[in-house]
Amino acid sequence: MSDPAMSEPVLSVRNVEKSFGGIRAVRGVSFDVRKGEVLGLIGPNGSGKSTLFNCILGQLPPDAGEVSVNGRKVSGMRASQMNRLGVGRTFQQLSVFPKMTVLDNIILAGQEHQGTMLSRLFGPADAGLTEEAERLIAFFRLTHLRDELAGSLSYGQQKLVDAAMAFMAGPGLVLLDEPAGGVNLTMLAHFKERLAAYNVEHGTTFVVIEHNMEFVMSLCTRIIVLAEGAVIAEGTPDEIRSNQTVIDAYLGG
Amino acid sequence: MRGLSLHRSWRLLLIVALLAAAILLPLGQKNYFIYVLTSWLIFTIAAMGLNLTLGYAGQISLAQASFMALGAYTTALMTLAGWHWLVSLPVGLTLCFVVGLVLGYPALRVKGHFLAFVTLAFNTLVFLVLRNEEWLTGGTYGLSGMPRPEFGSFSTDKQLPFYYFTLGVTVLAALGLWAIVRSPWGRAFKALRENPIRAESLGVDTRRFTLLAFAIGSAYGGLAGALVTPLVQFIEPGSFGLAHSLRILLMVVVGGAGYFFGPFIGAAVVILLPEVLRFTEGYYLIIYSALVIVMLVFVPSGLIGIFGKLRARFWPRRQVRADMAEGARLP
Amino acid sequence: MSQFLQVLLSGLATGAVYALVAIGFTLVWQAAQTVNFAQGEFVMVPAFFVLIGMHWLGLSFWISLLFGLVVSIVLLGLVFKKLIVEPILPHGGITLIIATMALGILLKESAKEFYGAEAQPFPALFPGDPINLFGAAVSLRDLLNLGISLGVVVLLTLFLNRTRTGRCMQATAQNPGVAEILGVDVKRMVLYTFLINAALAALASFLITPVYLAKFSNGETLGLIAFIAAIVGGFNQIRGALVGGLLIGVLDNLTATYVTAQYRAALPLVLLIAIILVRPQGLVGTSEGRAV
Amino acid sequence: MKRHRNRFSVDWEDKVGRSKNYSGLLLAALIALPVGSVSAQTANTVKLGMVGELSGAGAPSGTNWRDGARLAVTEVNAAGGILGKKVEMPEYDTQTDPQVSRALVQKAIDEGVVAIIGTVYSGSTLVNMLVAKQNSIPQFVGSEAPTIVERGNPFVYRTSSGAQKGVPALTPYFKDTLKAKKVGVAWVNNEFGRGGRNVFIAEMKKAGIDVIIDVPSEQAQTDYAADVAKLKSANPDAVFVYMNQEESARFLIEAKKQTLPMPLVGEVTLTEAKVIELAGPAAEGAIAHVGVTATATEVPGIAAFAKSFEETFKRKPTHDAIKGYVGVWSTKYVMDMVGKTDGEAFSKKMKGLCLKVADHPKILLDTCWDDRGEMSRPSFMVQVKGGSPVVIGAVPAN
Repeated sequence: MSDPAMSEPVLSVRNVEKSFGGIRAVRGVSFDVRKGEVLGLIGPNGSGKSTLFNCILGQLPPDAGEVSVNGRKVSGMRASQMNRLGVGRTFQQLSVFPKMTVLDNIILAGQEHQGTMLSRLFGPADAGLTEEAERLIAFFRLTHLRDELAGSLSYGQQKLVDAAMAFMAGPGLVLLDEPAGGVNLTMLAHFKERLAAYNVEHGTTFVVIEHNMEFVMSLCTRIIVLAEGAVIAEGTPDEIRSNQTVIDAYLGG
Repeated sequence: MRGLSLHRSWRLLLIVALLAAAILLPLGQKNYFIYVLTSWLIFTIAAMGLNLTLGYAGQISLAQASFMALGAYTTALMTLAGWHWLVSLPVGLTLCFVVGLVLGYPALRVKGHFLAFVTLAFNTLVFLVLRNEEWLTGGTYGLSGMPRPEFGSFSTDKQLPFYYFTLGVTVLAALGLWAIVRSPWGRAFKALRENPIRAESLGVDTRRFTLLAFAIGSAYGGLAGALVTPLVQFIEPGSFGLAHSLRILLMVVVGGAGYFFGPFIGAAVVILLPEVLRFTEGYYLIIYSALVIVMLVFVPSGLIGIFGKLRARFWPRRQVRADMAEGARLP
Repeated sequence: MSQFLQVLLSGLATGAVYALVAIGFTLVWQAAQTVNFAQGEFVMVPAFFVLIGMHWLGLSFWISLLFGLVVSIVLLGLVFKKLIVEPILPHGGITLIIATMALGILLKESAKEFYGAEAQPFPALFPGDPINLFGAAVSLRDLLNLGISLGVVVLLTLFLNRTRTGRCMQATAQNPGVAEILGVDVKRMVLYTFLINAALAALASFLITPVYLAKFSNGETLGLIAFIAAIVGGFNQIRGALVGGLLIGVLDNLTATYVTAQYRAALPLVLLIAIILVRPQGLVGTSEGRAV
Repeated sequence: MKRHRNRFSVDWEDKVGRSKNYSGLLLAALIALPVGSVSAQTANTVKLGMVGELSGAGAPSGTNWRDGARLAVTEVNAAGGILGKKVEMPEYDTQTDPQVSRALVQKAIDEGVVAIIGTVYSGSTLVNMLVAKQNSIPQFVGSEAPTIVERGNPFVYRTSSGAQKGVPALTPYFKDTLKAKKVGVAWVNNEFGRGGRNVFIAEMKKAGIDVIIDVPSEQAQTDYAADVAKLKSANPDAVFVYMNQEESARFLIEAKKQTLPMPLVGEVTLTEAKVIELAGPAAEGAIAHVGVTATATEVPGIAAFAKSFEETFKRKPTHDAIKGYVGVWSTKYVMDMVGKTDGEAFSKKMKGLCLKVADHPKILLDTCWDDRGEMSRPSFMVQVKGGSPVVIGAVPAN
């Protein structure tokens, strides 16, 4: 892992404000994420982390402030453009293509980064991605399921496929939206271990939004805590664990 | 691996056998039979296009007959003006492609039944224009006397040569569609159908693929129309009304939406069923629609789906390979 | 002026019937996400039930009406929901759309096979004698059609807002999950909407058939127009269906009179496309709810 | 790489594979079909192919046409058949689809019919008559669009006068009886309505009568308020109404409601029994020119036909029923005269043929065909009085 302090920020959030009606969901949040970091974004229900997450994804235009990825403003950008900019993401709900095979799911996740529209029509059926996809499938230990329809997999396996798709295009930044939700404990340990390994092998930056404290604490290198739309704490997992403001926010909120 | 390639060669053999059957079948048959076979092929092409739009890309369209109309009228007007069919074809296809793109725009905003009604409205609008703009389309009397194409010494004037001509076009159209659905485009279309939001987040430009699904599907409709003109040698607006769009939709659904060979089977059933049920006299439409409802209740994936179910029951899809199942299997 | 008034009033009377059919659409959509492409046939068929009652069973006209209403509610409400909607809805919306299209063909062809292809006269519920209203001829029938449609909207709105069952139905329409938790019998509420839809279709059938005549193909345009009315007005509002129905009825007549008769059928379609693209929630609809 | 692609395409290939067995089944069905459908064309029967609109929008016309033809076949068989052989009449439903009708005429000919009885809708006839012509098979049609006999097809014959004959028969009525100076026309916008409307407008021009308002309406239209309101405010001396049955009835109902004051004059349909039944009192006073009408009961053949039709089918015959009836009987008479079922000979015989009721009673009225297949015979002016059509004048054959 490279030294986070040395490189340019991959993701930069500057004074982001967002209100719905009279409610200020996000109040002037700023932070940077550097290459290779695994940043956790946590907070009690209604703390504004989902709103902020959507601002980062370019889905919600902030009222003020801006979000940039690799120096480019993301507000109003379409999801496919974000993806081509090198941003992968996973979804809170199951988000695979159920009637396509696991291999097809993974190849799809990479094919739009290969060649042009025309070359994708006339070129090879797999856009030359089969081997790469198989490597990724093997990395998540799904090889035995390669030719199964994704919809026939278990919940946890589908979560792995979802994550593998997010990684397929070799993104610099991956946004994980509640990856631990609904996954059983054994699978979760495997999932966490694989994510951490991927981060180490490829130096990919992660931003994780998650409720499961243990998952966040053990996966992330840095954690930002939101409450009532503002950052109330920031630091390593150990620092956050002992932060009185955070404890109050969770117990009081 | 060995088993799979064995499957492949079997399939190839079957395709060749079917093609041979398609070539030999009409020999020595009467004109009506050949005519039915020809219209089966033509409707198969139209249904293939809708299968791309609906079956692969998940966008419902009730306007396929109106694209047949665009293709048919373009071909009719141009061949009547003395152009060769081969010249009129690209004009008709381009027109359908472009109009299909335009019709795709509403699909960017609305889905499902809303889209169904927009396309249905479009179909009816096309019908009204064809009927009312007499100076161009001949109005309710339609256009007649269109010549059948000649290719050197190969004249399609007789029923049998025209059938072979249509068969050739169908095979080319099927190959074209096969190339599309097995390419990364095909994967993107399926992704659009299965989960458009996820597809978009993986870099698939879903807007572009939605429009393309309509445009390509419409061009296939236009191709079918371009064949109707020389087959019937008479076209009028009523032949491209809403009922025909519904008929093509039923072909896709009955055959099996999203299956490559679905349209072939669906078109065969929709065209041949009246023949098979003829002994029931006036009741065949009743029986037919009841059968469709029953099928949708029990096998919504169409007739191919029935076969799939039977196959899964008697011949399991794939044995679990012990070597792979070990080790990586997660609890 | 009298021509304008004539066309306007006739349009309102016709539109009122569209509205009745459109309300049924709206209810079923809200409760079960079901768009019934056979809705037009649902309006065509009840008149034939009445004719069966009169001609085959030898019942008097008013008893036959009651017979027609009951049979409609059972077949087009209960049986439709249990035998078609319930098993097919899990397969997805498009599948259900196609199934209801097939149902439309089934009803249409059955009416034709069992009752003949020719139009049949249908006794009038109300006298059709014209009344002169500022130079426009209006029949009592027109006024009653209009009055009944308005009455149905008022009654339905009262029912949905003021009674316990009505509020349970609304809760079901808005969020079946929450309604279930709150102890609402969701299945029963959904069934009620199907029964109400069938009753409304039967009512519309009885009102229009004296003029439209009983014919197997009557549903073809009616279902489409009613759906357009529902969308134009707003799919998640009962009063939206009313506004849409009246608007289409009036605009259709105005177009035919003052703009073009050849393209009169085009106007509702163009209106539909425009509304869907510009204001999918409809003219009086709100953007919340499940319609969009 | 290649290996992977093989494996990758498994899912899709599966689908390809699944279709196979079904294709096989269908293939078997396809092969079996024509074999099954070639039924015994024994030497003892003559087959006539009834191709008609038994379903779809044209079903009201087509089913009447068929029933008229069925009645005629029963009678013909009772009278010894055609050329002494029993008549069979297989029926083919076009679903009111011209393309299907074309295929079915082909099919009927493949199955050995010696004449085609049908179709009624002009749109269909225009397409399928090409097939009958190619095969030299005589064809009696119920269509009235002018273009049908203008295409130089020697095998197509009408069973009623075309619009270009029937509508002009009305001109003296407008000009001399009604003494109209300005008229209106309300017509249904399909190939039937447009044909009649075009002839009417041309005729009025010739007669020096102004057509001041021209109102097209949709097939299956239900609300005629706008149509009638437009006619009312234009206030012509008379209105020519050219629509199908239910449309005519709905129009009459609305016309009565808005008290349209001028005479409403139609061709054939407007005073048909069905229209009167549907429109009720609103049909009172409507006038029409009728080629041959089931209500012209002073003609003995027509009275007998109407009676046995009602006995057989429990309803009143329509104009289309008479046409189907005449079509079958004409076929019998002409074939018996020719002495064989040959189409070319039939066609030669039909040119300028006149059949007199005295010799051929079931032709109902003295009838002639010209060399294009157009027919002419005496006709009537009819008005609805007291709930039933009454003949108010006879029009000689033109």
